[in-house]
Amino acid sequence: MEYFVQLFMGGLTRGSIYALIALGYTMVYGIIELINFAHGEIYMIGAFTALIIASVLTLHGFNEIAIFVLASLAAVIYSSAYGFTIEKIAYKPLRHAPRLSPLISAIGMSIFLQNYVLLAQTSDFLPFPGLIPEFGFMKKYEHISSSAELMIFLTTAVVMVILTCVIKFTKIGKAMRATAQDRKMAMLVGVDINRIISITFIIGSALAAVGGVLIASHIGQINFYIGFIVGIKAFTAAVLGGIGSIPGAVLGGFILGWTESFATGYVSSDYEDVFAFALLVLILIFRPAGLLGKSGSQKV
Amino acid sequence: MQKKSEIKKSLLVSLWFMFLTFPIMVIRVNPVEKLVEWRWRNMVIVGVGSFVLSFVWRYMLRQKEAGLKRIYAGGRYKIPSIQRVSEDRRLFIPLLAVLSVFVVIFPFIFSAYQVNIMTTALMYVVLGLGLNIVVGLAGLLDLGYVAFYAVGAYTYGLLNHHFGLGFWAVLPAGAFMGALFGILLGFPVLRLRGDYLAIVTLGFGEIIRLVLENWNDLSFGPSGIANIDRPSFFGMQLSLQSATVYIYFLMITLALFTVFVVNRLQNSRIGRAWIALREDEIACQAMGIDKTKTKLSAFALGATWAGMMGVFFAAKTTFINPASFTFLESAIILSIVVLGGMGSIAGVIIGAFVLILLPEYLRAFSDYRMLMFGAILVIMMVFRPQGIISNVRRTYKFEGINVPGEKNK
Amino acid sequence: MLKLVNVKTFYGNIQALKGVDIEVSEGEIITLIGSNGAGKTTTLMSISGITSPGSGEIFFRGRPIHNMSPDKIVSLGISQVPEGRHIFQKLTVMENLHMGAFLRTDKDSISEDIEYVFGLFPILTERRHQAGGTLSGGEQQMLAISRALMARPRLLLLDEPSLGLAPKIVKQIFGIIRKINSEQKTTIFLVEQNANLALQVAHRGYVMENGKIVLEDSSDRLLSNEAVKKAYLGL
Amino acid sequence: MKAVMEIKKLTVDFGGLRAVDHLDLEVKEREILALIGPNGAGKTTLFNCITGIYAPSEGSMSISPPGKKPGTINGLKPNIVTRKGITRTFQNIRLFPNMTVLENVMIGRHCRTRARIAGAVFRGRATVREEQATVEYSYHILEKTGIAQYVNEFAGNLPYGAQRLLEIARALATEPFILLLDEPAAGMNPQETGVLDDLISKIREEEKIAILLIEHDMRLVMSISDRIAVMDYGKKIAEGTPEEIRNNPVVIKAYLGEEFVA
Amino acid sequence: MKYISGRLFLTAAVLLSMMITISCTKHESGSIKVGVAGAHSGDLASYGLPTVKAAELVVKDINARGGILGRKVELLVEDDVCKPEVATNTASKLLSQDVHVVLGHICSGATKAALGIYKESRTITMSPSATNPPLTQSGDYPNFFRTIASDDAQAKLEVDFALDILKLKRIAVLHDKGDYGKGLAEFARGFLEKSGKAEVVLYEGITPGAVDYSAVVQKIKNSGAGAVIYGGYHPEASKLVMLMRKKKMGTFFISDDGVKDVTFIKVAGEYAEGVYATGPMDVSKNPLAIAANDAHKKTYGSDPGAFFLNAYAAAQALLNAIEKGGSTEYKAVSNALRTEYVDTPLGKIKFDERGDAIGVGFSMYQVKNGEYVEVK
Repeated sequence: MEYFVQLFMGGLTRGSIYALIALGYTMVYGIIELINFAHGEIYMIGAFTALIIASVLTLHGFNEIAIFVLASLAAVIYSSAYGFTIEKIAYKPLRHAPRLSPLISAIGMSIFLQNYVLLAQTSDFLPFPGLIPEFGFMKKYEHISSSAELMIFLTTAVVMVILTCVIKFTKIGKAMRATAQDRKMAMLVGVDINRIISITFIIGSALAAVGGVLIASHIGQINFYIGFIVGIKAFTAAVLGGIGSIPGAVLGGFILGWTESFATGYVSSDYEDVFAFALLVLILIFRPAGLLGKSGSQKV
Repeated sequence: MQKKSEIKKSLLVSLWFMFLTFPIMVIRVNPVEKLVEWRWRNMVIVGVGSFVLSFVWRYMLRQKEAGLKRIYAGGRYKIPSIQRVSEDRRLFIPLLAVLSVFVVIFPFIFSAYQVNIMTTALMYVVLGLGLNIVVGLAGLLDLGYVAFYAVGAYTYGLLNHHFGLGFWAVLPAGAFMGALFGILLGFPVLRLRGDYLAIVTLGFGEIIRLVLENWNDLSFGPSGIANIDRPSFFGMQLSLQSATVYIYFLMITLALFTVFVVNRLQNSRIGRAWIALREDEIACQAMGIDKTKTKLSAFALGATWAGMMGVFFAAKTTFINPASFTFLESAIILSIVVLGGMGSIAGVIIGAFVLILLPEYLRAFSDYRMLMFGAILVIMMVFRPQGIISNVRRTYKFEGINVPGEKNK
Repeated sequence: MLKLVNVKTFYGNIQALKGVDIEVSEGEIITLIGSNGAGKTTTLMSISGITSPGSGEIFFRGRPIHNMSPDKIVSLGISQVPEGRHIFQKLTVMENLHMGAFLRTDKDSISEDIEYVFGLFPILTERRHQAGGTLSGGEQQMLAISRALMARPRLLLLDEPSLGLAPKIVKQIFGIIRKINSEQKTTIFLVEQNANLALQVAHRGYVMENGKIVLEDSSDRLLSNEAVKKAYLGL
Repeated sequence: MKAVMEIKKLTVDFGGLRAVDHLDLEVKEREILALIGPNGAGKTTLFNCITGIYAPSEGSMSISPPGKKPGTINGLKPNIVTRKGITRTFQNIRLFPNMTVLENVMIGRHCRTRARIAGAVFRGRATVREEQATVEYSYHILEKTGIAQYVNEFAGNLPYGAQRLLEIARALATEPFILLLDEPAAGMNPQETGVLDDLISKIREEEKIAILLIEHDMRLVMSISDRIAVMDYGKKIAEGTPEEIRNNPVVIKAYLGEEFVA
Repeated sequence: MKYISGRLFLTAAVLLSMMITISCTKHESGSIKVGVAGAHSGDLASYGLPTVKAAELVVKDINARGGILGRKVELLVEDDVCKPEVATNTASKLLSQDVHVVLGHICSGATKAALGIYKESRTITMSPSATNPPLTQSGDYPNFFRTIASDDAQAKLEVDFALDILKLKRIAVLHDKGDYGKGLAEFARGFLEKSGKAEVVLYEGITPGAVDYSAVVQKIKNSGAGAVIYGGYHPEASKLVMLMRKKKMGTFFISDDGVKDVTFIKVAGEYAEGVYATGPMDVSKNPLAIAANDAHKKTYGSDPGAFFLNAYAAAQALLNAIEKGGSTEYKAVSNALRTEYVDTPLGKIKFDERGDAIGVGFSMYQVKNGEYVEVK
């Protein structure tokens, strides 16, 4: 039983990260129907920025809390800035292009960003400082879950709630939903859709940065390639939950996290990724719109 | 006035990029050694570079828009030069002759290395043409194409390793295995819509690679299969030098064969159905086209070519392991199709040559190779999304009831 | 109030508008009739800034608007009810109405206006918490008009409000259009297939063929024009 | 006259929504039957159901093509339904815009031809002959529908009215015995509608097929239909000759409105 | 074929002229050409570049002394990004430039792919880092030599250490699914099973780049293993170790020379304490090694990277063999390699029949106070 709980908690941590990144995919897909392949790279850049800022601050003798806050802040700001810029360069000029073009552009962007960081920084793994503080009360439960794991889950939960509220109740959120459903009509009621799309990218990227900082300080090292696999997994999670659906992305993230965790724990980690992808294929075959996606009957 | 605002715009862009690239480009940290390196020079480079590039970028965007407007104003598309040339026999035949001569003497005037590179490029031509059936003609985005390539390669690798079967015996088997996997994987997923199909094929591609990596008993795992036989020449094993030339000509033949088949296919009943399916699925079904079967045929046919090239790949490198069949490989093949111009045979050929040969010859910039590769993809999509050669599909020109205009002889 | 001067718009590789001149005065209902593909919808989309005109000028109350973004144009007081209604399917009726008032910040008068449109279309009151997509065709058209009114437009562009509706509902909607014009003094630019109906409510009419205005006159005279009768009224 | 298609108690549900509700309908040989009713009444859903795009939740649809064995079309895939001889046009034109007019019609011939991959590659005698026949047949149909002058144009570049006609031509190429037309006159001016009117009558006469028609243009409906069925909220509320329908109080209340009587 | 036309031809013409210019850059004959192949760009460059530097240092020395056999030595450096399919092109490019011997390749997979080509042109190839056992043990490649011991030797050492020194009964074997790591793990499992002294309670691959390894770590904990034998490189190893220690697991961690790297200690920090790793025998006292390291520092301003000394030794061995053999002929060189001892930073070495260096082996190290210290 304890083993089960341990695996469950591990899956929760992993799932939280997938969920945070999947949100970016799902929001962008919802609004411009684009698989933003470069999203994983945003996550990586967030982690790198946090590492760089944290290292500089450490040298200048800041205290730990200040480093954690400032580094995370920098990660969020820079990731958002990258997300914003990428959209302007690689996707905006392609608004009216055939569907495949922005996807190729996104793949290109992903490759570009990986190599940009590789060349500007290094190909080696860099140790990432454990920015997440240890909680005293967690000592008792250490055999089940660590402070960092708890922190990751809590942050994800809080971010989720905030995001849901933003989408549901604010004007921006309403405009985002309207743009997602009918872009032309949104323009006709006065929504500046370029701004809304930019905001979507910024929010999605900020979430990815949060994910990047959390998981990097939990795992303790990063390199330029960490975004790729995680990106694909997070995308899988988004599709699993029903792409375009915010709760879907979260659910998809957790399901994927648990699948991998339990598959590793009870079967074998050899086929960890195979399980993840097999799950994706199965879901799509039997529920093509994902778990929470609505399979809107095709209009004829 | 205009100039001033342009300069201001570029200045803003330049400032923005200096800000954006600041942590990654300027600071290099080495947390291991607790070192921080400040590279302010990079900031200057980024600033100046983005200032200049932003002019170029806007100029090109304007050019593109102007180009579009010209087309609209003219009311018709400019006939691409390629089509004009291919229709003008006086120009076309000599060109073809020169090209053929060049192709034939190529391996005798250049080093084995050049021949090798050319063979590789030709392999990608064929892979591109195969994927073009799936993506360009039938409009199915396949991100796991490399899986079928792997299937072909392992078919040969394993049959050769265990039973000593030769290249020629396995070539059809590889093609068959490709088709078989295409059907097996295609059957359940082809009813999915565009992006979902893309992601599922990506998943399948990864699954195949992961299975090859982990199932040691079958595939020898990550250490791969070595010492695979090269193609034999009427039962003789050739020396390395002549084998290179031999493989080159083999590849030329295969490429010609592929061009021939794809060309015939796209101007046939089946090809029409693929194109129609890409345009409108519902209307297609209402016109009596079996969606699943037609899609499956495209998918399986594409896979057949990948399987065949897999066999060829194994025979050429004589060593295979799962690392050769990653997603990046699929992305490269897809890029060839898109860069060249989806649905266009000539485009795919040129796309393959550009994407495979250029990086090979730009080895001096090897560090920047992948960076450029990524940038090229983005830039192409932004400024010339129809590819180098836009699809100049030959349409049926009806010229009268007694001379049915099927002029593709 | 609204003036189109030699507007040319390209759509895909087809020139949809080949030099259109239209003038609308304050408080009028004008209609633009013509067969499908003549360029009527493109005219409205050019006014709203969705498709930018290739050349020519559009003025609204003296200001050039042909290079403005759609949201700017809405904020100046031009609302459009597009062809096919384009209700936000997953948003509720209330949310749809709030989207109509997207650029407004005056909370109190927004709720006043909601009451007003509920007064125009009482059926919407019952449906207020239903998702837009579950409404019937006629109700959606009512919602679409209400949504456009929520922006308090000076100029309301209506694209084929009768499309696909039962003759009964069409009559009701045209009644409301007249009412909006007389009560709110909203200028109305109506694009219609159903020329007969359109000319009955409008003060003036334009006839469009192949991207050009071929005829312009008062509604009465258009109704009795032989050419119009033959081509558009089917008499 | 004998019925070529019989629909009994047909019901289609979408989630909680009942789009078609226990509908009975009979299409007789060589008749023009019009289906009218307000938007959302389930007319197009009925078409989608007949042509196999949606599966009915309940009820049966059977056909008895002239000269062939009768049978059911319940749950058949769209392409099979077409092969059995029921074909359609779409409310919002669904041509293949980047294919030529001729190619569009040739797609309609797909289900009546048989060349396969091998045939396409080797291009044997039979294949070449079949292609030739396809081209000729398609051109013939274009002539019949009066749009042969566009033969080499891209379908997307055609004027609107011609696109509508091309859809009909493409449908005819599949050699149907029932042709379903979904608002063929939508967006046409009275002149074009007149042409369409003639064409529909001509098709019925020359091709000897039944036509089931959804249309809002009452003038067209009243002038060419043999019978009219009226749908509202998924149910058939009336059926009869144009004269009967025009004066049916239920129809007037639900659809036509008082004014129409006058 | 009608489709091929104008622009294609133009492209072809441009390419043709490009190739002519490139193929014209032939080197003047007379010099001894040593090909250096390996990953010099991309993510594995850090394994390949030190070899280039080692070769440059050795050649600089030798040319300064007037070359060998009266001929200058020239280096031809080619990148294979560690990909088999690229490696074959790299190999044929080197051969078309008439190299006499090749130093490389770096990765086992690329080496295997390239060897097929070198073998047929009878070109001696010596890798400083390809540890895959069949490269030498299969006997397929008589032209192949290496200055690093093969994986099975490491695995044997690890297993013996766990069984005999630590006296463990339950052992978990993990790998990173890679060529190197998985190969090693396979050997380790084989040796463990053959010994019958301990049970392999877990045998699994982990996925490099995965977000989190806690599931695997829990599994290790749950299996009750006394030690983990890990085949793979240091990034994943440090993640595993850190997670294990954070979860208060005292399980021994025994790994290979992919982990015996200072970066591992620096990354894992305090968590690295007590980790065992096999690595090449300690040569830090060897004066030649000290000299080589100093030369690197002097020339490039930094500490040498992975496989630097192996590469240095390989370069010396190759050139020494040419000198002793008196020619660049295949027979002469391979004979000299097998018979003549040469003094290198790795010690006095020559090569056995299969091509493995005699006198090159592994020792066990343990992290103590932030440093790898040889055990015993």
